Amino acid sequence: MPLVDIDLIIGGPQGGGIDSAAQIVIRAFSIAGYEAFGIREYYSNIKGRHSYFHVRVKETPVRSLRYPVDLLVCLDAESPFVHMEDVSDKTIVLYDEDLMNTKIEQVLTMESETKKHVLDKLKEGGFGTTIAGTIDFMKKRGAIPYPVSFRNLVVGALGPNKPPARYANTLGASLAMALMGLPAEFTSRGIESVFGKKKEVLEDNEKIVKSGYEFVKSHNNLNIKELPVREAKERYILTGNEAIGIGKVIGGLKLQTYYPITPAADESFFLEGHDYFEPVMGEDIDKENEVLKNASVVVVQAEDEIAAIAMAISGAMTGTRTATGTSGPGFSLMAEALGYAGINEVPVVVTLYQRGGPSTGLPTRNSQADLMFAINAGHGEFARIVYSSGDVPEAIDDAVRVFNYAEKFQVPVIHILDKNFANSFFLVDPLDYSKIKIERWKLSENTENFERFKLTEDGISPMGMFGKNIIWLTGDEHSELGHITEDPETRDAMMVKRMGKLNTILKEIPEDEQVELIGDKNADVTLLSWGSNTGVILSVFEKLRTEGVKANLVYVKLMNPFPSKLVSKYLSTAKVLIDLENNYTAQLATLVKQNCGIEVKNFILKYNGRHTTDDEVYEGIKRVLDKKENRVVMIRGA
Amino acid sequence: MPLVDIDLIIGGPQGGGIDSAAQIVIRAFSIAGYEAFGIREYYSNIKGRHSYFHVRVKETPVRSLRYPVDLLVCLDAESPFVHMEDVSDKTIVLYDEDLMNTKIEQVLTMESETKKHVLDKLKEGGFGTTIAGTIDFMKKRGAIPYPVSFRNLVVGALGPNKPPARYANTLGASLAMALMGLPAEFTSRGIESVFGKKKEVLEDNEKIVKSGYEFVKSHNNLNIKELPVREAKERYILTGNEAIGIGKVIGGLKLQTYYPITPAADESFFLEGHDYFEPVMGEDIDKENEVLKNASVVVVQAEDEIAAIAMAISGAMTGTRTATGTSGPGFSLMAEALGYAGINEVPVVVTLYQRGGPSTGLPTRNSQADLMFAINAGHGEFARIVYSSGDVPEAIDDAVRVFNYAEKFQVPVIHILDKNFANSFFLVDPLDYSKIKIERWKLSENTENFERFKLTEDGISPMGMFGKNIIWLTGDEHSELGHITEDPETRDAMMVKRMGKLNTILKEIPEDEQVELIGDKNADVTLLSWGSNTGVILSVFEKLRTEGVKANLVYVKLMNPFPSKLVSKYLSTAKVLIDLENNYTAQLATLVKQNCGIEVKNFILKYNGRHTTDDEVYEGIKRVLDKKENRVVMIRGA
Amino acid sequence: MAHNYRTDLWVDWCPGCGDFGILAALQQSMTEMNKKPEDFAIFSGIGCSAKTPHYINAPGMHTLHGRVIPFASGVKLANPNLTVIADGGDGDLLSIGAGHFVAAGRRNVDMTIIIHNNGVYGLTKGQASPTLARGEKTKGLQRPNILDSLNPVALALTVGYTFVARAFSFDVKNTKDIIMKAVKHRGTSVIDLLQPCPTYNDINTKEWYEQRVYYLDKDPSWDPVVKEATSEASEQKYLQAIQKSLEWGDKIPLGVLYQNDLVPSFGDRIADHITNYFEVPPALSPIINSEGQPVARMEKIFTDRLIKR
Amino acid sequence: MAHNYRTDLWVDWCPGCGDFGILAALQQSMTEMNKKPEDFAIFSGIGCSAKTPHYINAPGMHTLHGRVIPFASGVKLANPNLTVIADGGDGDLLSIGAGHFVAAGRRNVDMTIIIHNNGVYGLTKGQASPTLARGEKTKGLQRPNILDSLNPVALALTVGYTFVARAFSFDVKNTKDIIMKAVKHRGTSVIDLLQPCPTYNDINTKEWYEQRVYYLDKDPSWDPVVKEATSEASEQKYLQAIQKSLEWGDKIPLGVLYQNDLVPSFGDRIADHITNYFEVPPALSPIINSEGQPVARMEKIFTDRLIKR
Ligand SMILES: Cc1ncc(C[n+]2csc(CCOP(=O)(O)OP(=O)(O)O)c2C)c(N)n1
Ligand SMILES: Cc1ncc(C[n+]2csc(CCOP(=O)(O)OP(=O)(O)O)c2C)c(N)n1
Ligand code: SF4
Ligand code: SF4
Ligand SMILES: [Mg+2]
Ligand SMILES: [Mg+2]
Repeated sequence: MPLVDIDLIIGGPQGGGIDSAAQIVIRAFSIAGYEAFGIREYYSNIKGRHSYFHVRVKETPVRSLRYPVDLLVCLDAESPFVHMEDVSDKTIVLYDEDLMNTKIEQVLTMESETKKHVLDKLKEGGFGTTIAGTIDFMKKRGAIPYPVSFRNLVVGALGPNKPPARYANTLGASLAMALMGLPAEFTSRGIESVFGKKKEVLEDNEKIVKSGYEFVKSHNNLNIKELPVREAKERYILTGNEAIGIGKVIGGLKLQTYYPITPAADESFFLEGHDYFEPVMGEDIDKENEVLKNASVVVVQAEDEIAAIAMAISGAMTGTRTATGTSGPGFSLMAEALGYAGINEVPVVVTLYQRGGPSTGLPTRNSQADLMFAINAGHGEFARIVYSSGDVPEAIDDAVRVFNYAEKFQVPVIHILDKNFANSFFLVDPLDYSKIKIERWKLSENTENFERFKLTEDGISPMGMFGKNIIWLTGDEHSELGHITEDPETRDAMMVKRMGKLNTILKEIPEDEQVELIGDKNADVTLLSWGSNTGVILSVFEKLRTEGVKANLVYVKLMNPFPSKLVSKYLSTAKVLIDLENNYTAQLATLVKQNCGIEVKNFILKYNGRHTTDDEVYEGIKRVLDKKENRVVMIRGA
Repeated sequence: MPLVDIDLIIGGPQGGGIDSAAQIVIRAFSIAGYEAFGIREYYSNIKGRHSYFHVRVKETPVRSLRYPVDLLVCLDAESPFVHMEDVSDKTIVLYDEDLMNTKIEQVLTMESETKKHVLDKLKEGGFGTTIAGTIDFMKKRGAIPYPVSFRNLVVGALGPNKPPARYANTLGASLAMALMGLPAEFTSRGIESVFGKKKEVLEDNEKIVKSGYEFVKSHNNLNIKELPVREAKERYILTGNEAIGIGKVIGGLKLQTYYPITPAADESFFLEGHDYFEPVMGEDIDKENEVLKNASVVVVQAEDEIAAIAMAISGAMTGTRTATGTSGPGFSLMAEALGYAGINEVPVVVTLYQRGGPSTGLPTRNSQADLMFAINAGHGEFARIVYSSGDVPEAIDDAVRVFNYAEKFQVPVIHILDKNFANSFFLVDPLDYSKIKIERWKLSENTENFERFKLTEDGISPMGMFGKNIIWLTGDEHSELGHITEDPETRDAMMVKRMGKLNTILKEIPEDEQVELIGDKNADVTLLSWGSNTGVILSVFEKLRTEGVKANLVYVKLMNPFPSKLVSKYLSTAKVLIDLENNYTAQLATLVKQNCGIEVKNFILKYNGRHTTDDEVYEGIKRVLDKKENRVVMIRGA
Repeated sequence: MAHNYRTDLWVDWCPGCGDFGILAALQQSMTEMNKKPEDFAIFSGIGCSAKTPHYINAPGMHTLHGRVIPFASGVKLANPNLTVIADGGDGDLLSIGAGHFVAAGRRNVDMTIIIHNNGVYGLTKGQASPTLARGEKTKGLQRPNILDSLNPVALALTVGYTFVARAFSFDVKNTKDIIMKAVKHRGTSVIDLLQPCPTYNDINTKEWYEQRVYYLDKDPSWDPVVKEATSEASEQKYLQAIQKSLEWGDKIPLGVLYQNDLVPSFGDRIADHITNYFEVPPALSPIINSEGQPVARMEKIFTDRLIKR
Repeated sequence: MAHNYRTDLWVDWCPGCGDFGILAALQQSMTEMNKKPEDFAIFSGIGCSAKTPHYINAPGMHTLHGRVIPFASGVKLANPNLTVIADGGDGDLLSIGAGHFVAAGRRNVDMTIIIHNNGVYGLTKGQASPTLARGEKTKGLQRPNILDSLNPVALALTVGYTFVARAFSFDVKNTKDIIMKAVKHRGTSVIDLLQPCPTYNDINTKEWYEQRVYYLDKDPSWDPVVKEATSEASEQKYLQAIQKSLEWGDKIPLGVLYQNDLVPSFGDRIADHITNYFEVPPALSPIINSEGQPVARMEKIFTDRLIKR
């Protein structure tokens, strides 16, 4: 058992610096040599509604979270109400004692449906409907209340002229860290790492840290032990959005177009902040052309998603690596242009961050419900790749891969991700570039009548480019030259050429890039899953193993063309097969049935928009195995 | 064997009145008591490219076509080249002898790919590359050339001041009808039925008819027998587009929005021409409000398809029956709004006419390749109905049905059709209104806090309307009142409510409206198909029966939610199962596998955009049965 | 007491947001209009501003990003008896929705469009909206805005809106009056509603506007109303308004910039052909008779498709 | 012999179609520009006019209905060395594509947009396009057009196009000259190209135009060019052009209506920040070193995400 395995939630109002608080925690622990992982949950709102960060700290790599948490930091009046079920025995509940008597009705930011559900639970247990009542509720579950007067502490530290609310986040983080036993020095360095070295900020925060740690020292009824400092490495702290951005840049992205949308746009904002850089090149290129050192990424905010994908598509036809990023609503608008990329065999990458649907749905919440749509988006039939990534380290590689696929096979690629992934914080090691390969189309001679759509055995034609070849593209069916034709024989040949590429793709992409079988070959239970749930599932496998249950995971990455044979092979030996996804209809299982003819009979699903946690996956597997339930719906998360 | 069973093709330049020629033929035969059916094929072009009409005339109901044809009427220089393989023993080939020496290179309208293919065939057989060569080619196949000088005949009939080209179509039709043995009187009446009673037009055409008939009389080396006149009924001549328009109006359509697109827009143009009318009402309503007699359909050309569906959706929320019609590219643009209709449970009808894709594809050609897209269009998961119709009589009923479904279940309905259907001409009987029922939502009391999204057992809430109730709609997840909520429990309940309707739908729609099993229960071969191929398949069944092969058809109409049990039941006893569709990937078979777990192993597919004909379906079935081929691609059609 | 058109939801805009003033002005104008709540239909797109309908106790439709105009139009077409108001963000109406904004000028559906002009994309955290000037760097931007700004007033005038006004959200009273006028106008009216976003737009703030705005109708010679149905008359007022619309600097004019009541609304144009469109609009047409059968009859309507014997 | 930019395809427009003149003018202008065919990129949307690129022997992209502007922009962004010309129908650019038409004014990408203004949707058989006046009934319509027309010139001016001209397709020579000027302009230039459609538009015919068109530059006092980079200077020329754009009746002005070379193009704006954008544009940036490895390095670019020990 590891010495340290702490889950904490920091909750507070949107716009109240919850983000920074969590970053402080993660960075501080990283500097102290620990591993950490976190996810941000928030409303579609700019200021005031409840948001929270769920973070876990361990000595060993961590990429999942669990309930109940060990520490609940309540920076607002809503937190105790909405998180009161997230605690249990020994959870420390840090809250603002000045708010003790706040009634639930007074918490205006809370939605009436949530209020009703909380109220019902409080009343059912005979608790009061104030924060005090929730503390009682949590106490009954074994939690240890830890009241603090935020106001007093801030005023004590900074005097009466600084607004306490502005410091709630660093104070909360400091108190949390003190309660976890992290030496104050690391908290300070974490703060510096987040806010930089601006003098006034640093000074104020230093005082806050001090007052937080002193408070905990003087109110240490909890027997806190100082954590050992471990050997630290240089690490990057990256969200999923950022990992994709980085992977794209490394993979050669030169034109990114987007229209703002949550949770995709953070990637483009990140790129806008890092669009001008000096690449490192082989000596010869360096000498040849000094100016090339300053190549950059052009990031363009388009007027809408249709324009964004149109620009990316045509840009790609200049030989530029182009991409666009979006989420469900924007992706829906791209359906028509996707087909254009399909019929014109354009190597364009669309990064699709799934969020809660349908329609505007839950715009800031998680989902994996766009899979069938991604595979079928756009009228008519054309070859496309749909490729999934689940966590940050993998995503950097994959962002390079999808460009390679797009160009090698000359097809649009949809890189499908989800909000949990996008808003997760990971600590990652520096990259090993020797493992990263860039592969492009086979270059071809520029002939007189350049046949951009030459009929070939494997369906792949010479890549023609604007600025280089005389080519024509059209959304109409076309001849090898790219001119419109309605000739039936040519039509049939072109359909075979394009659709035939799906076989070429399955043949040429290495198997382990298509599907991974992770875990015991000879397992008692086999999970089928994709995307951001991998980390959680693998973490639960560790626990199952301690109980003598052997489990494995068929982790699918290539969603289209579907690796039917490989998946069939992996699934065929499953004793108990469970599909786990963040959607209602079990879309991956649908794909498996459609492609492999294998019917998955057990499901663990979640579609309330909140991140999946260890405890509920564990419980889900148990309910399938022990209680023979075949459809478990996970419902955790505030 | 029926006495009369004539297939003919009339080919000529787009804009040259091919349409009228075909209408004349169909109407003339109808007036003479015959049955007829036809399909129009044309390029995406306004004037000049080759178009043709394929028509069949019988004494018994007809809803399919076949090659080789009995009569080929060539109104332009391209026709002999592109249709030279459509003929065989005894086909009469009517052509313009003045063009005899036209070389294939001189036929500018012909696409170079087609030219190449024709040239190859002519050369291979050692034929010349002029029209004369094609005539030889056809003669070798047994065809009977019937040369005519169009110019001489027109000049002879109307004098030198009328442009011969303008009369080519009526002349061609007249000659054709004379050659088929239809008494001239009916040809004249057919012309009058098409062009109306404008004096000058009638007089000119009368002369043309006369000269045509006289020519045939004086060149009757063919031993033509006059056809018997049969008892005629009053019939409507309707295309698929028109049948849908009529069905919608009868079903209560009051607001149709559209953006022009082939082949959908003809429906809206037709409605624009019939938007102001006097409905017949029950006595009581009549008395109550005299003015109601003049209720009409508002047809609105929107700025794009997104606006079209947006207007239709919001219009539906006033309690109006609204619809929009489109084809692939427009439908792709509607994906986002469709999800909005889904989450808001809006009873809107989207009529989707499939055409050749992907992208702009073959804009005026047939396809059935949007099925998977229609089912999965729009991000996220929501309940929708996808319903298919295959021919005109059925379509009128179905257009009413889909409104009923939309309102009863409060879901968007995609009525999926195809170009062959849209551009087929059918003769149909007057309607029997006693068989047509209009069903709407259950009406509800207008209460203080009207819960538009009330959670109910069957998922169906009281219908709230603008102008009547205080309701809120939002694309966000919402409370029963319709306000935004991100409350996880409410989210889960709403997902269950909406998705649960799919079960309600399967339970409540009568089985025979979902799937039809047509033909011998105990068949040797079972076809699985949908849409406009039904007529062809059933016609082939007749032929197979004469050969002792018993066949049946599982004809699927409800595509989503998929009637898995029913289809499984029908398919489970199939001895040899063949899927027949107009697409590349066999989408219906994919659906069957995905939903029923039944793998179809034999396919007869067509994706060259041309209409499916008896001969190739027959051949396809034979190849599967006798040669054990499992993927037959049909390639007929110029 | 008169209906105050408030719902009991917490209004989740940032403190100091200009949207509060617009909401108040809307609610007050609705109260003053003295209609039943059911006579209204309030629409919005997606964005901070788009939450407006939920805060108004009248039928509301929070639609899709950029699509508020066609959604609003659809309801009006189906039921022209309703009073339709469409609230959109400046990103919503003038970027992703600009095509519909242009098309609406050609239709002249009788409804009111309110542009929540805050210069930014509020709900996606402060990117430049089409009304932000080039070279300006608001808080949320990584660097100065690279796109030129649109002039919503000039655009509306040019594409044919028949009523164009500007208001300032912190002046609730005058804003309310302008809304009332706009709603009263028969045809599409548009209000360029200056709406400070204190969270992301630190350039066009409340104070910034307060120092600049003035009301056109303070000058008695200002007359934005087209008096004759001639192209000369409308062009003269159009040019006057265009010229006024260029005034954006030390002084920013508010009030009605252009008004032409002489252009038939879309409903009127429909009624030219379907003469009883207003008496029996689509939403109120019976489609079913007492026996549950359709009232429309093929034989009466589609006679031209009948082949007589 | 100079490249004549013709392909050997049959041009499938109707006899007498105005598109022939536009094609000829384009081909001639390209020949006169004296570039290599590969230096061009010709774009179109969907419609009759959209077949243009196939008839030009230079790289071409026949895109989607309404999307010609973003497609054209994407190529120019990725490779600013190319000469980009975008042909669109009036339905394409001003109805379904109106949002992009508006946005293009804000970007000022260095390219030329040609509006094939024929008043109808040609390829879908003659429905009214946005430039057809209300009340007019062309051949293809069931009844008079119910929508007001857009003035493409005034619209382009108002949304910020920096070069706005009008030409008449049957005057190939002058049209060619105007195209050359438009292409030379650094920024987005737009030409309202009057293009009779003899098949569906029997109102705005060749003859109808011939009786009305005249060239602005025949009047030596006509000066559409903005001379100073001040808002007064550009506003004055803008107002002059707007006023001219209203002239549509007995007389229809042709030629350059507005030209402002002093507004930086989108490329220039990018280069403000990415200073070597023109020297090493996206399409010409190396992304791979001699060992097949990427040239971009995380440690150099994303330093702010590194947690130092
Ligand atoms: C199709 C689509 N694209 C993008 C988004 C994401 N989105 C939500 S709000 C918004 C912008 C809002 O800006 P604006 O319209 O100016 O409204 P404001 O928030 O400023 O009131 C965007 C782009 C979306 N919901 N749908
Ligand atoms: C998304 C989409 N909607 C509709 C169409 C059908 N369509 C093809 S051409 C056309 C109109 C063409 O009119 P215009 O742009 O004026 O070009 P013109 O034919 O007059 O040159 C339309 C609506 C389409 N191809 N794509
Ligand atoms: S972000 Fe701006 S527009 Fe949105 S609520 Fe806050 S202040 Fe208002
Ligand atoms: S329909 Fe009109 S625009 Fe199209 S090719 Fe014919 S004449 Fe030209
Ligand atoms: Mg805004
Ligand atoms: Mg046009």
